[in-house]
Amino acid sequence: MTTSIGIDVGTGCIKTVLFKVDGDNIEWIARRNDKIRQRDPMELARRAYEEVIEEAGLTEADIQYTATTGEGENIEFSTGHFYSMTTHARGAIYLNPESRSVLDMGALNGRAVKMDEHGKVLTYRMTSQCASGSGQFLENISRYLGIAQNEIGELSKQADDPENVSSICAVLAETDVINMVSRGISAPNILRGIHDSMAGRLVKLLRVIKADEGVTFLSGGLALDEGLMDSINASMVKMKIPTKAVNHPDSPYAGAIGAAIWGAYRYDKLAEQGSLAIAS
Amino acid sequence: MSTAEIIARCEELYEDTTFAASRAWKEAVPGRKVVGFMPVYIPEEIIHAAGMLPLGILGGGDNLEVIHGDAFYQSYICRIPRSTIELGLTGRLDFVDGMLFPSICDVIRNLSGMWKLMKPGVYAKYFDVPQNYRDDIGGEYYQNEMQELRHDMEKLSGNTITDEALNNSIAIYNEHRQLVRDVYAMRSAEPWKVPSSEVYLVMRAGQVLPVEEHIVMLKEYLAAVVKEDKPIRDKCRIITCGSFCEQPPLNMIKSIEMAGCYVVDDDYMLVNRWLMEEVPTDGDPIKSLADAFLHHSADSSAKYCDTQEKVGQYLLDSVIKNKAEGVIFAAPSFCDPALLERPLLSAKMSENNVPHISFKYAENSGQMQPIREQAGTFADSIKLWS
Amino acid sequence: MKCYIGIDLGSTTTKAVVMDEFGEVLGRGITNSRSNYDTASRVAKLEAFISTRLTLFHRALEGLSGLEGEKIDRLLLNLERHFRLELFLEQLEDLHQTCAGNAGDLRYPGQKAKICAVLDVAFARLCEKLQGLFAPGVVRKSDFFRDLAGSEYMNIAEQTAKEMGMNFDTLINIYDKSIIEVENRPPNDDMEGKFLRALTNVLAEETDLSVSSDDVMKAIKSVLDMDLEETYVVGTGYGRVRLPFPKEHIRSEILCHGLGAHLMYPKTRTVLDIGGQDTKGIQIDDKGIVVNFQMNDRCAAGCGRYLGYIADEMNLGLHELGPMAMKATKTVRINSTCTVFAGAELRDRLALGEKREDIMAGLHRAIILRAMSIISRSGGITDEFTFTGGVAKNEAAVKQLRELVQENYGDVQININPDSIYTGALGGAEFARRAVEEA
Amino acid sequence: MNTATKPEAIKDASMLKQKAMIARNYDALTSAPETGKKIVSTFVPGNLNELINSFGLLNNLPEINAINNGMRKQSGAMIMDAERSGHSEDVCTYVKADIGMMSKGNIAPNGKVMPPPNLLLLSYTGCFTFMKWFELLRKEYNCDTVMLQVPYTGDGVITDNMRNFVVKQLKEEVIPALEKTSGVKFDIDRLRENMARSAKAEDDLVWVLESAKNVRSPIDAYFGGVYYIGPIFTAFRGTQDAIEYYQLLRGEIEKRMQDGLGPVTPEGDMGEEKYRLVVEGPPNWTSFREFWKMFYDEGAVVVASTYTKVGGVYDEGFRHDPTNPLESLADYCLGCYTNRNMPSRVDLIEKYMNEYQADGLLINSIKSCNSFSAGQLMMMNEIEKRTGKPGAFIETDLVDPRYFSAANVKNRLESYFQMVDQKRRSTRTA
Ligand SMILES: Nc1ncnc2c1ncn2[C@@H]1O[C@H](COP(=O)(O)OP(=O)(O)O)[C@@H](O)[C@H]1O
Ligand SMILES: Nc1ncnc2c1ncn2[C@@H]1O[C@H](COP(=O)(O)OP(=O)(O)O)[C@@H](O)[C@H]1O
Ligand code: SF4
Ligand code: SF4
Ligand code: SF4
Repeated sequence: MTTSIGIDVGTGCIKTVLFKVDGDNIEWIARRNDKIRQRDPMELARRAYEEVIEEAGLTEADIQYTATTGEGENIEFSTGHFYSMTTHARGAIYLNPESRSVLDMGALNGRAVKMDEHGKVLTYRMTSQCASGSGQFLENISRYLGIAQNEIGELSKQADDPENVSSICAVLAETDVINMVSRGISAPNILRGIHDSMAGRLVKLLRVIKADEGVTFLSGGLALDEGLMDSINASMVKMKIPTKAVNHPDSPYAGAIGAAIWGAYRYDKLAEQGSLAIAS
Repeated sequence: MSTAEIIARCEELYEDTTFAASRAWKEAVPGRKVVGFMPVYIPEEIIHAAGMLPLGILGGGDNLEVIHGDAFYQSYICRIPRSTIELGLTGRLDFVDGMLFPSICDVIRNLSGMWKLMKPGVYAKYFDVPQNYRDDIGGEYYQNEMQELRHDMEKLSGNTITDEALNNSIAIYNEHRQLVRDVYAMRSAEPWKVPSSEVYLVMRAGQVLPVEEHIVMLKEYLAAVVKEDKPIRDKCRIITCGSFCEQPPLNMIKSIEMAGCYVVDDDYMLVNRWLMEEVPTDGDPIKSLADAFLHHSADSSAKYCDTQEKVGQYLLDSVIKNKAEGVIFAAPSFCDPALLERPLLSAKMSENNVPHISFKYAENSGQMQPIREQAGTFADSIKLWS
Repeated sequence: MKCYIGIDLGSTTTKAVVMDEFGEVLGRGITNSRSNYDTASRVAKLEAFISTRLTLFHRALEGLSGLEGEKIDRLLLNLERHFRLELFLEQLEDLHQTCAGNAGDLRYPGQKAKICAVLDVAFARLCEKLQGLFAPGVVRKSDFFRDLAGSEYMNIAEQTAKEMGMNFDTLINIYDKSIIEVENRPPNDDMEGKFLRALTNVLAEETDLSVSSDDVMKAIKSVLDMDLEETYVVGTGYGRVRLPFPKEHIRSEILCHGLGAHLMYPKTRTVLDIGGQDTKGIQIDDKGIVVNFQMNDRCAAGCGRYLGYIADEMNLGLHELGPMAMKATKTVRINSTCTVFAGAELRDRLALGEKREDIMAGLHRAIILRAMSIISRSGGITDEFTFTGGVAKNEAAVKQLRELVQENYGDVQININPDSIYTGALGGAEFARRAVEEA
Repeated sequence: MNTATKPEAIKDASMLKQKAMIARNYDALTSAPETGKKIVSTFVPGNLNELINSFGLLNNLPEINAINNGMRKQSGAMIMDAERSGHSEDVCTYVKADIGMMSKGNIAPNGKVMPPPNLLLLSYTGCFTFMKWFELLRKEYNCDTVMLQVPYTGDGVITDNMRNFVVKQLKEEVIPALEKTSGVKFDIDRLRENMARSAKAEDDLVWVLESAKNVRSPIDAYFGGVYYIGPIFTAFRGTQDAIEYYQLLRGEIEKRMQDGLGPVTPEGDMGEEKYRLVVEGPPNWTSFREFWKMFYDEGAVVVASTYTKVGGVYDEGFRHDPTNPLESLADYCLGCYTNRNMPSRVDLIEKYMNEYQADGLLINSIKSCNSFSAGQLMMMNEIEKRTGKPGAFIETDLVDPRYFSAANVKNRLESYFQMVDQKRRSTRTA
C-alpha cells in the first residue's frame, strides 16, 4: 500500500488530492480545490498539502510520494513531477474507465491526449501560442456580459441562433462580442458562438490525435460547462470523430488524481529497483 | 581548460550581437575581409582559400531588440530575416564585405535582393545549389556556379585562389568536420556528460571564429569533456529535427533537457557537417566539392528528395545509429521547408514505430512552459512505458 | 452659437471634442466605449458640452471686473467638483435601484428581500465612502463611473455580505449585470439644474469673493441660456462604421489623428497613436495631410489592451502600472507581446524570481518596441514627433519611447499633450468645421 | 454566383469562349480514363504547356483547381481537412486546398472525379513550396515524378550556365519522362508549331494589358486581368483556341475604347475613374467579388499588376520562340515574375507606376506565399521613395477564407483612398 499526494497547480486553481494505492485497489482519501486569486501559489499548495494530510488523519511522514503536475515543477516539497498530459490521461481513466482520450481545457491552452486503457499516453497535441478561444477569454466575456461562471453552460444551451465569432484573436474577438451586443444578439447566442469557436479549436486537436475509441473525457475546470460540452459534441459529429465527449463531477481533479496515482506507481517501481534515493 | 571555461567563452561569443571576435580578426591585419553567409550550407573553403573569414549569420537570437527588421516583414514570416535585417540596418554587420544567401527557401532568397537594395555598395549574392544530383547535369551546373563564386571571391579579396590553396582549405575543413563529428559522437555515447546546450554553444562559436581557432577549441572541449564527472540521469534519448535555419533560443534547448530528454542528435548549424565524408584533397578541388555535395551531403528539408523511398531516410538512419527513443520535430513558426516536409517525416517515423511529437518556436520565444510541457509529456511517456 | 463636433469612437474609450467656428477648442469629453455605440457617443458628447460650458463660464466670469484669474479658476474647479458629485450620486442611486431590480431575478428565488437589505447597507456605505472622492484636492483614479463605483463596490460588498450572511458571488453577479444597464443609460439631461445647484453650494462655501454672488449667478446663467447648436458632427475611430452618421460625416481615424496632431503641434511630421486595439504610425506633411501610415496587423499584440490584461492580472488600475514600472532598477527582456498571454508571461517571470517593477518595465518596453517597428514601417521618425492615444498617459511607456527614439533617431522633439487622447476627435472636429466654414 | 436572377449584361463573346474552353478542358481531364489520355500535373509559373501538348498529354494544374475551389467557397473546408491531418497552419494554402480536395474525393469543378496524374512534372520556378508540394503528392499518387529545377535569377540576369542547366534537364530528364508517360516520341516540329501559336496569342495579350495605359482605362488589369491571363497561363498556351480568345478580347476592348467606356465589373460598366493603382501580389479568391467591389465602388481601377506576370512577363518583350524552342522555354521559365530578384521586381513596378500614370501602389500581401510576400514592405518603401507616390499594404490570403477580414481590408482601403484624395486636393489648391 502506497500513500501519495497529487498537486495540480493551475493558472486559476490548485487541486490537491490524497490517495492510497495498492495495486489495482485505488482509494481516494482527501481533496481540496483552492482558487488562487492573486495569492502565492506555492504557499497555497503548502497549505493544501498539510490540510489533506490532516483530513486523512495522517502525518507528513506517512506520505510516500508527493507528485506535482501542471505548473508545479518548482514546488520544493514534492518527490517528483509529471507533466500534465501524462496525469490527465491517468486521472481520466480513474474517473471513467471507458476514456481513451482526454480533452483538457485550461485557462490558456487546450490539450488533447490519446491513451490506452492503462492511461498510457499514445499521442497528444496542445493549442499553439496564440490564445484565441481560450478559457480566459470566456471568463472575460462572461464578466462583460454580467454572467456568472456556472450560469454560462445553462444559458448557452438556450441558444437558438448562435452567432459566429470570426476573429482568430481573443482580444479582437472581444470587440466582435461587443459589436454583437450592440446588434442586439442575445447572451445565449453569443455564448454559444464562443463555445462553438472554442470547441472548433479543441476538436481539431482531437482530430489530429485521431481519437477513435472509447469516450473522450473532458478534464479541467471548463469540463463542467455543459454548454461547451454540447458544442464539443456537436463539433465532433461534424468533424466525424467517432467518440463522445463526457465529463464527471470531479473532472477538475483529473490532473491531481493522475499525479497521485502515477506517483504511487513510480514509488513502487523505484522501490523495486532499490533506487528510491534518486526520486527525492 | 575546463568545459566551464570553454563554454563561458562560447557564451560570450553567442551573446555578442556585434561580432566583436570577427571584427577583431579583421582588424588584426590590414586588408583582411569577411564574408557573411546565411544557413544552411555554402562551400566555406572557397572563402577561406581567398584568405577571408566566412562568418555564419544565424539571426539575432532572443537578445536583439528588433525594430526596423520587423518593419520589413509581415507577422506570418519567420524571425530570422527580420533580425538579420536589423543586424544590417543597425551597423552591426558594417564590417562584413560580402554576403552569401544560399538556396534554402523563398525568404532567404528574397532577402538576397533586399540586401542588394539596402546595401547597394556591398557584394551580395544568392548562391544556388543543385537539386538535380546527376554529375553531368546538376554537378556541372554546380561546378560552374562554384567557379563563378571563386571568381567573385578572388575579386573581393584581391587574391587568386589556386587549386593548391583550395585543396589546402579543404584539408583544414576536413579536419574540422571530423572533430565536429567526434563531438556529436561523444554526446550520443555519453549524453549526461555532454549537454546539448554546450554542444550548441561550441558549434555556434564555429560560426564566428576562424576555422583554425575553432579546431583548437573543439580539441580542447573533447579533452575536457572526458574528464567531466556528471551523474547519469533518468532521461530518454531523443533527436530534434527541423531547426536547420532559424535557431531556437538557448532556453529552449535547455528546457528540452530539463523536461527529461537527452538530445542525441540535432540539425543545428548543418554547415559544420554538411559534407559527411572526407573530401579528396588531391584532385580538382571544385569537382571534389561538387561530388561531395551531390553524393555525400547531409539531408534537410531544403533539399529535393528524388525518390519516394529516400524521404526521411536520413532521419531514420540517425534514430537507429544514435539509438534514439523518439524524435521531436521543432521547427520555427512559418518555416516553409520544415513545416511542409514535416508530414512526410512524421509519416516515416510512424511507419517505423518511432514516437514523435512536434512543436514550433521562434528565435525569440520567451515562453518555455508549453515547450516543457510537451517535451516533458513525451519524456514521461517514454520513461513510464518503455 | 455654432459648435463643431468630432467624435472618436475607440475600442476602449469614446472621445468628443467641441470646437467653435474659429477653430478654438471649447470642450472635451470622454467615456468608456460600450456595447451601445450610440450611447457611447451621446455620453461623450454630453461630457464635451459640460466641459464647453465650463470654458464659456470662464469667459463670462472674466468679464466681471474685480474677479481675477486665480479666483475664477478656484471657483470653476469647485463648481465642477460639486457638479460631478451631483452627477455621480445620481448615477449611484440609479445603480442601487437597478441592482435592487435585478435582485428579483429568477436565479435568486425568494431572496429578493434579503438581497435588497444587503444592497441598502452596501450602497449607503458606498455613498459615504465615495463622496470623499469629490472632496477638494482629491485625485480620482479614473474618470469613469464604472471604475469609480466598481473599485470600492468589491470591497464593501464582500464585507457587507460576510456580516449579513450573504453569498458574495451573488452580489458580484448582480453588480456586473446592473452596471452595464446603468452605463447604457445616459445621465438625465437636466444639466442646468445641476450646474445651478452646484453653484449655489459653491457660493455658500465661498467667503472670499470680490464680486457679488448675484453677478456670478447672472454670468453663469447667461451661459446656461446660450444655445449650443450641433452645427456639424464628424465621426471617426474603430467603431465609426456603426455610428448613426451619413457616410460623408465619417472620416478615417488615420486622417483625423494626422490632422489633430497637426493642430496641436503644427511642426509635427510623425505621429504615433497607441490605442486599445491598434497602434498606428502616421506621417504627415506641413498641412497635416497624411502621406503614409501603417497599422498593426490582424494581431492585437502590444496594444493598449495588453496593459489592461496586465492590470487585471495584478489587480491594479491602469493608471498604476506606469508609476510601478518607473520604480524598476532594470528592464527584464520580454519578447512576446500577445495580449492574452501577457498574464502568463508575467507569472513565468515572477516564478523565475524577477521583481514586479522590473518585469513591468520590460512589458512597457515590449509595447513600445512593437510601436517602434510600426513607425519604422511607416517611414521612421522625422522631427517633430507626436505621441497620442491613451497609452501616452502612461509615464513608463513614454520613458521607454523617449529612450528608443533617442537610440534610433537621435535628437527629436517629442510632443506629448495631456489631451493627447483627444487627438482623433480634435481632427474630426476640424474636419467638421472645414466642411461648413470652408465649403 | 447566380447569373439567372440578375439582369446581367449579355456576356461578352470572349467570356463565353473562355468558359467553353475551360469546360472542355475539364471534361478532357475527367474523361481521361475512358479516352486513354494521359495526364501531367504541373504548376503555372514556368509551365511547359507547349512541350506537354506536343506529346498529346493533358495538363492539370493544381493551383488552378485550388483557385476554383476558392472561388466556389469550398477551399475553407479542404484546408481545414488538411490541417487536421497534420499539415501546418503556417504553410501555403494552395497545397492544403489541393490535399484537402484529394481527401474529399478529388472532384473537379465539373462535378466529376479528377483522375490521378500519370506524371508529376515539378517545374519549380520562383517558389520552393512547389518542391515539397510534389513530394507530398508523390506520396499520395505514387506515380512518376520528374523535376525541372529553374535557377533563381539572383543577380537579375539569366546566365548561360542557368540556361544550359535548364535545357540540359529538358533534354535529359523532362523529355524522356514525357516520352515514357505518353509513349510518343519527341517531335521538335510539333513543339515549334505550338510555340509559334503561343507567340501570336502573347502579342494580343500584351496589347490588352497595355490598353490600361489609356487614362480612362478600358480594363481592370488585376481583377479583370486574372480572367485575361487565364488561357495564357494555363492549359491553352500554344493552342488555336488561345489565339482566337485573344483576338476576340482585343476586339472587344478596342470597341470599349472607342465608346469611351471603363472596365466591366460584375455589376456592369464601371463609373468614373477616380484612382489609378498598380497592384503587387495575388488576389484573394475566396472573397474575390467582395474584394473587387471595394475598389470599383470607390472608383479605383487597377491599371497594372504583377500577378498577371507570374506566368510570363510578356510586356518586357519576351515571346516563345519557335526557332530556338528549348532555349526559349528555358528563358521563359527563368524570366517569370517570381523568379526575378527583388531589385528587378522593384524596377518593373516603378516602370508600371510611371508608364501607366498610377496614383499609388497597393500591395496585397498573401499570407500563404513567401515567394511573393517576403520583402514586399521594402518594395513599397523603395517605390514610395522613387516615385513619391503613396503605397498601401493590406493582408489577405489566397484560398483561406479565415484570412480575409473584410472590415479590416475595407478600413485600410478607405483610409488609403481618402489619403490619396486629400493629398491630391492639397496639391491642386497649392
Ligand atoms: N462549474 C464551472 N462551470 C464553468 N467553468 C468553470 C466551472 N468551474 C471552474 N470553471 C472554470 O475553469 C477554469 C479553471 O479550470 P482549471 O482546469 O482548474 O484551470 P487551470 O488548471 O488552468 O487552473 C476557470 O477558468 C474557471 O472559470
Ligand atoms: N490613465 C491612463 N493611464 C495609463 N494608460 C491609460 C490610461 N487611460 C487609458 N490608458 C491606455 O490607453 C488605452 C486606450 O487608449 P485609447 O486611445 O482610448 O484607445 P481607443 O481609441 O482604441 O479606444 C487603454 O487600453 C490603456 O492601456
Ligand atoms: S492574435 Fe491575439 S491572441 Fe493571437 S497572438 Fe495576437 S494578440 Fe495574442
Ligand atoms: S526559418 Fe525556414 S522559412 Fe525562415 S528563412 Fe529559414 S528556412 Fe526559410
Ligand atoms: S507559396 Fe506562392 S508561389 Fe508557392 S505554391 Fe504557394 S502561392 Fe504558389
